[in-house]
Amino acid sequence: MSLVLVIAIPILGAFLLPMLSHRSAVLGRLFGPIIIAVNLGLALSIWQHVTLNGPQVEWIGGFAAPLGIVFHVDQFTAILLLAIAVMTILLWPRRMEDPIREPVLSLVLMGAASGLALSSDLFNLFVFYELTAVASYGLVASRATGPSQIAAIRFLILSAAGSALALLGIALIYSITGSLNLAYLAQVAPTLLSGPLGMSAFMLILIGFGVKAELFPVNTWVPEVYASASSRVSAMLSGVVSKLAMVVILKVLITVYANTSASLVMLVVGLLTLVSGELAAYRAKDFRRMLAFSSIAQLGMVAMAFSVSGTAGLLAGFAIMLHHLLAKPALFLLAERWGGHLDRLTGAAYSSKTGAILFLFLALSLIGVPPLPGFWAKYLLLTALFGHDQSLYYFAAAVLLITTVIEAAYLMRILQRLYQHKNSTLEPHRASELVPALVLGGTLFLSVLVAAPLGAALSGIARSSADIPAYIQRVLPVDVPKEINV
Amino acid sequence: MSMLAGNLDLLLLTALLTIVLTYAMGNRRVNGWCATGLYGIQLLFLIMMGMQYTQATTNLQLFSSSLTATMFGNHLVWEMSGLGWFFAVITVGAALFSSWYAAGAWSEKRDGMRLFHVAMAVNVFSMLLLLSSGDLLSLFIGWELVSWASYLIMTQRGGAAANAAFRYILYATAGAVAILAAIILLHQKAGSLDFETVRTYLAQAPNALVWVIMLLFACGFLIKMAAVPFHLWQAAAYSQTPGPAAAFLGAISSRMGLFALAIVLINLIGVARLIDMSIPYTFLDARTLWLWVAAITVIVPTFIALTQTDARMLLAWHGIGQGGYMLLGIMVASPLGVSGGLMHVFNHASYQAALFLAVTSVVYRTGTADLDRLGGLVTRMPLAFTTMLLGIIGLAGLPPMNGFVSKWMVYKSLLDANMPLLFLASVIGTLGTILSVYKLIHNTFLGQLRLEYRDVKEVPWSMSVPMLVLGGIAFITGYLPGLVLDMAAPAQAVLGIAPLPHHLGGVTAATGSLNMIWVVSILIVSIGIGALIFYGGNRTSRVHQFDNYAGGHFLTADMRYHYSHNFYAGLMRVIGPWYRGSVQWLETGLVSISNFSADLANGIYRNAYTSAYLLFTVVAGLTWVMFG
Amino acid sequence: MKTHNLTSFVFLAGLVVLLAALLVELPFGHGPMVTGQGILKQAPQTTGTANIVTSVVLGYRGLDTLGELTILFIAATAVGLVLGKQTRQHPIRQGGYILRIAADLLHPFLLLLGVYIIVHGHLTPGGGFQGGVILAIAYFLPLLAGTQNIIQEKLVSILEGLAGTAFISIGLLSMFKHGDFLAPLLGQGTLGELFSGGTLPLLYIAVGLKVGSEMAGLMMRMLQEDEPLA
Amino acid sequence: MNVDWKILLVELILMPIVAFVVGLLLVLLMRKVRARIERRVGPPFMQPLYDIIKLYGKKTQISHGFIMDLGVIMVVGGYIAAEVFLPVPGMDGMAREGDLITLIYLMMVPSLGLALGVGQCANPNGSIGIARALTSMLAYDIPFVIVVAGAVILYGTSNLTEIIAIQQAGGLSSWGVAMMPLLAIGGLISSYAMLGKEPFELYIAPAEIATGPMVEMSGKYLGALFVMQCFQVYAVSVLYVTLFLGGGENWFTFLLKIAAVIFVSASVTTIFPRYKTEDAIRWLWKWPTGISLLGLAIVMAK
Amino acid sequence: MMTMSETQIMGYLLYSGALALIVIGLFVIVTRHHLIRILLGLGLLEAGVNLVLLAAGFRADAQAPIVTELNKVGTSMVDPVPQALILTAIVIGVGVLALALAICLEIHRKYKTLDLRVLGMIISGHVEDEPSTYVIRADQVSANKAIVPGTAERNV
Repeated sequence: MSLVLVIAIPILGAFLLPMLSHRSAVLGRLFGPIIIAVNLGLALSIWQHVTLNGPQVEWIGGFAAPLGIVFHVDQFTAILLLAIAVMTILLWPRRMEDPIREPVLSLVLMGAASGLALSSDLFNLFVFYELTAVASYGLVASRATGPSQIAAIRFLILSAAGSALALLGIALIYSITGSLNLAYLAQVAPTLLSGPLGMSAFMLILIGFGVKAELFPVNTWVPEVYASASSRVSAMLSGVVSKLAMVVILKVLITVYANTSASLVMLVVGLLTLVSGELAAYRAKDFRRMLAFSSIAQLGMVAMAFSVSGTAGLLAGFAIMLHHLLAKPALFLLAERWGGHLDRLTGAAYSSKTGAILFLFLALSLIGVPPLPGFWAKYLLLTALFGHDQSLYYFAAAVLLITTVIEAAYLMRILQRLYQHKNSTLEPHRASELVPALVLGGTLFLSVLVAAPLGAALSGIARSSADIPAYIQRVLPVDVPKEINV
Repeated sequence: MSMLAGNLDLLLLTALLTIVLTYAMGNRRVNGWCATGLYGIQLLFLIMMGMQYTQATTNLQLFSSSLTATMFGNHLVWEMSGLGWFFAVITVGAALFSSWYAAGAWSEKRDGMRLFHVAMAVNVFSMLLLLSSGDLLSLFIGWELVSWASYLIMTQRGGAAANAAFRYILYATAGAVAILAAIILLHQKAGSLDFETVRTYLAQAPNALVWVIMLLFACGFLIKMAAVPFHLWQAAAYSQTPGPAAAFLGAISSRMGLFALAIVLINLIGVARLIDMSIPYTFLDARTLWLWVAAITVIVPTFIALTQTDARMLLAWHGIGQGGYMLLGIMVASPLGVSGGLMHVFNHASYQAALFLAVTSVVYRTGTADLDRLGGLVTRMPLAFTTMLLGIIGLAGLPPMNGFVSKWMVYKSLLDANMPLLFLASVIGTLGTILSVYKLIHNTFLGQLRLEYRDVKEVPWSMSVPMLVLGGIAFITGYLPGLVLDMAAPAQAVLGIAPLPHHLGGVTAATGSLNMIWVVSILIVSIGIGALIFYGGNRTSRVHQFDNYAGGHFLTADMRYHYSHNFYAGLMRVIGPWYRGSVQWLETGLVSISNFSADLANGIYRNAYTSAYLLFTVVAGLTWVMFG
Repeated sequence: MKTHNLTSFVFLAGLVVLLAALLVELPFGHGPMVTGQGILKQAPQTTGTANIVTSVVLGYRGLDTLGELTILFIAATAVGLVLGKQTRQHPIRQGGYILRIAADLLHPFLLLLGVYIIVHGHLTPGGGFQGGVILAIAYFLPLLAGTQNIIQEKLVSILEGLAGTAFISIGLLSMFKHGDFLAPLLGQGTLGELFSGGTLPLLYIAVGLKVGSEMAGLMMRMLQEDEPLA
Repeated sequence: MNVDWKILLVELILMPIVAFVVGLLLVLLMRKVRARIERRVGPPFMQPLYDIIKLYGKKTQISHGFIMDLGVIMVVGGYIAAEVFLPVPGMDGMAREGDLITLIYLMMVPSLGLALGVGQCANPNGSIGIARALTSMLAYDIPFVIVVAGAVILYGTSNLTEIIAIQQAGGLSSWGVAMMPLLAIGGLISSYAMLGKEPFELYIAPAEIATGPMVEMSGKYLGALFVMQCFQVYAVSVLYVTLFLGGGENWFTFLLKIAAVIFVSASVTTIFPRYKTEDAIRWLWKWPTGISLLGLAIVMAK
Repeated sequence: MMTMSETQIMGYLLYSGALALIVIGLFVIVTRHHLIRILLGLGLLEAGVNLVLLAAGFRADAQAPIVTELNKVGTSMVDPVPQALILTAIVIGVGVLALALAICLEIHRKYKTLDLRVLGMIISGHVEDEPSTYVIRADQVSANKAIVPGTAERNV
């Protein structure tokens, strides 16, 4: 079972789909879901394989690392693959303006996202990142309204400039070390990359990939895009793509830049992101913008979590990621009918009861009310931050707690409006939005019931992911000489 | 029977079942009766537990439930101690009477009864969960559940109630995060969150750390108790809910804060430690700090209540003030004081619920609780009047009601501990209470009967019986305070305080004792004698309620001469200026700061030159990593 | 706006200093080429292409190539999606006589050149990308010159689909035969000859067709806009 | 509790009667003193009793409803109850079962009763009077409570019999007035206010009855209030004697002491004008409170 | 073959060129308002970065990585990897640029302007959004004047 299939099959599908739908529209309509189903099956088998016999490594084309491109999959990556496939099928557009091109973009997005999760080669990551980026520009612009296209172009400019800088960082790393393989870089990092040169390379990469990871201050595209793009696209971007950009940063961070100054950078960036996101959401006048800002804040929390070295940080980060991965897309799906100014929401609860109750549940979980999963995520993050015996980390924890109050403020204000008085102008949610949202919310709810084993499993996953020496051993079985003299 | 006795699982399951059933029954009338019955069953289970204390040799017996979990290395257990049991009895009792009252005529032609009963059941369940928490993490979980459950019950009427509840939930969240911070700090330092470990750790922890943890915990719990300076939210939130719910909330809800605070301050940190944690540059120590917080919480809300013109608001404010007495008694930490504080929880629950129900009855008939628009109802609603009379005597802490006993114990413990100023503060609170409760009953039931209420009738029995029973409880426990003191004994043992020597009639102490059996009997007899003397005189002739003169001038019924508005004008002229020093500025300041910074953040995100950020960040970041 | 420009200037100046400080640090000309040396040692034996860059592009980093092909593909798709259906065919302005004739004359030569560059991609500089672009131009030039439009949208879409499919299916084929995606197949032959390098030339042909069709499609869709940009 | 039931019963019956009789005498004394200062003859010996009997015997007794009756019943009954908690020479009564604090709170029951009764008869002047009365209760109780706290802390007990015992054991030097003179002064002043003597008489306002609490009180209602006055004068003076003047060794000294207390208060208050309620509050919260706090500080320092 | 000093000089040339491209590109991106110009700036930026990447693979006295009769296997060649990377990077740039231009076309059809400030005002809600109702006069766009919502008048 090769890992590449997870990427190759969606792309192949994307290539074939236009021809097929020229043949017969029905086949074309069915083709996308079939491909996703196949991918889902692949992801499942990979996951099972990994859980049974540990993390796996694959050399693309059989070229031994560090010469070729290497894929590496551990349990967390496998879960990401599953999540990508599931989200794609859940957010698969029912009725679309263009029955050929949108599915193509979605398929490519799925493949590229899987590539981001799997690859452990710096430039290959960059390629898949760009692939994700282009696909998402297309999806954002696919909604033929003016604002969505303006948002798309602003997003494109920011993101393209950012990825150019990231490429600059990669170029720096390559010219210092002469390799792109993360495992190899991890080996040589202490000697070669710990200096200002290496650190500035990290900075450039962080900023470049931070654009899609919604890190402050290069995340100004977020509210515009999520407010103007179709809510499925927003859900996909905030739910999956941002996480994967964060995963890329995480890979670079924990393998190559496992030093204090880098994690300090992460902490500060995450803190700024969190605060700016929550505050902006507190004054947002528009439901979708509010959701966008809150997702910014969540990613800030993830960054803060990853700034804590070791298993604790990873565990917290994974927990927040997965929670947000489930919660935010559901909220965006609800936002399909609830967009626009907040005042439109007054009394919406009486027009769609289920939506309101789902919103309540998700909001409580986001605020972190025990025993909902969101609470455990925040709990883990706080534990990680408090565990780090430094004043700045204590400060970060304090800020996180304070922003929780702000979060409660704006989410509860929405709830107040929802239940205010009975005459509402909004039309109720359609099943096509409500069902996936309910699936996500239901998953979240079930995770409450199995919280204890879930937590244990997650900490095991984090422990395995945090074990870098083992990772290096897997990727580079033969120890490559650090310097090849010419 | 034996397997039933003291089975916590059974209790919790019944509480859960109550939620389910009340939801299933929806808006039917029977819903209320069913809920009442279920509360009765829960009370029965609790009483069975109580039986075990009478048989058990030790008062420290725990009723453990099979509900446990292990999250990220800390083991959550739920087990009910004597303290939790004492509060649980009060909780379920309050719920019983509230839903009994609500089940009757009150719920006719009133929608949203499902929401009402479900909210009540959720509250009871979460409170029971909190009260049976066996470690700090389960305590926090229960705590949050209680907060959100109270939000549910507060917000159900919508409109102003929803706004008040919104304010409450913000306060509650702030408190919750403080508690969470403290808990996680403890978890990091002590390694575990079960009470024993934490206690042993805190015993040898440095003072500064204990201060931080204590302050964080106290902020959270005091917010729930609405202690000064966190008192702004409570009155509105409680008084806006439907009457019976207000009775329930006012009776027990904010006592959860007291419960948790007692566990943390007395049980985990310990009074001895509090006393030797002195505040630098002052001659105060931690315990004195909390005592004074309690004393101020007695005075300030009471005198705010004095100025209220809405009966429910007035009662709610008094509820806050009475919480101060409980905290005072518990922080004195002498056997007498702690028993007094705990007993006051019970007593307050009894008469406060009775008062709220009486006011609700008035609202049910007249449609208003505005103290400026009522009056003279005593002849129309004698039972409600009786309830309110019993209630206010208890609230004011005068004999023969139970409020007097617990307050007496608090005063006495303060005097025994040589704290005359705190004693003075608490008595000032009582005096203020007397003034304002007289205003309450005078403006509602005495004086001129307004014409539009001429043919108001007494509330139906289904409503008047529960409130009368509550008043009766308030009287009986005043007559035989030993009953409550027996219940409080296990709780006191859990807090590690020596048992208080008491008997059915009260306490016997070297420095002055109280025997309510005698006091009340004497009072009754002498009032009887007073009656004899009175009726021994020449027979009286009743004049009609509308047949009134003032200064020899006949007052027609349609004109307004009931002296109700601004009742204590003279007093207000003196102390009015002191009301300015409220802590409103704290809240408004915080809100405006967050608004300002939020606008700032929005401005950042609305900037047209987004790519400039990229440049700035790159330069700043490179500078940092290269030169920083 | 003035202030904005001013601050930008200041920061840019800072950036200049910082980047200069970084770049002079770099080991120019004698950096550790860990991967490069390894590949230079292995490539002739493993892939059998004389142009080692080709073996990197299609072998060692074949996945990147697949990625970029896909980027081109979805860029074209997205362009179609954005510009939508409403772009109508408008009469192309007729170019001058010489121009048209020249375009028609150049067309076959360009095709030939493109094909040559593509098929020799594993021996000489150049390859699928470069050749593909030339192919695209071969079709685009007449369009610019204003002779009749000889690019059929249908053909383009089918061609791009087929080419991409071919690339991936070669990869999959090698996976099923050899176990690894995009592993070299069909023995390498002798170094430096036309029929050498295993599957790489085939891959390059696929790449060439793909790039050509994508570029042609892109330009065509762009051209269908009539209004000049303000 | 091993008490001799007969003796206890006798005491319980006797103490209120004694209180009533002595109270009558004290009221008489007050009126006499006042009359003498005002160069009048003053009432005859039995006058207070006659007043009460006359009022009870009046023909027209206007009642505004049951609560009004209940109010005056509470007024009288509350004081009867209070009396048995005040130890007098030879008779401890209930003093062991309820201490000083209990007594003070028992003495608040009658004021509540009065308030209820007056409130029931819907006369705005009455209500205003009650507002005045409660306000000034707040005013004078604060210094009084300080005094009580000081006394309890000084004697280390709140049991009245023991307080008396302690003082009598130590002789003159250990009397409250010697041990805590400032508190004694504070207590004296607040006891005037408690009795509604000048300058704190506004809330009873006997001079212009039509605007006070008693506006609707005619006949036996007013009589009950007279009875209350007797009890009140007795209770306050005995309490003062108990706290500061060593209680009564025997009936002679006991009566002497309480007479002295009343004499002093009567003679001093006569020369004062009347305060408005606000001024009364301000004054009471300034001087007696300050003095008592000072005394309290001294007591605490000991 | 090339001496060390020449290598130095060449390196400085390469890097200064790359630096210039990067900075100019960023300058255009940051300070210009016209979308097309910004895209051009983007191109410059990418070119500069590619140059840095290219320079990374350079070796003094080495051949192009092509095996011919002249230079057999084993003779020192320059690093082939960066060249492959640059190839990829360029193609990616092309794709992004194409998509960007398409979006620009669409925006221009809707709003008759490509001025980022106006578009920014439209999207951030300062001007309520109704497509194809904004006429921005050419002089306003060309001259770097801020465009306040009022001047974006409707044409009916």
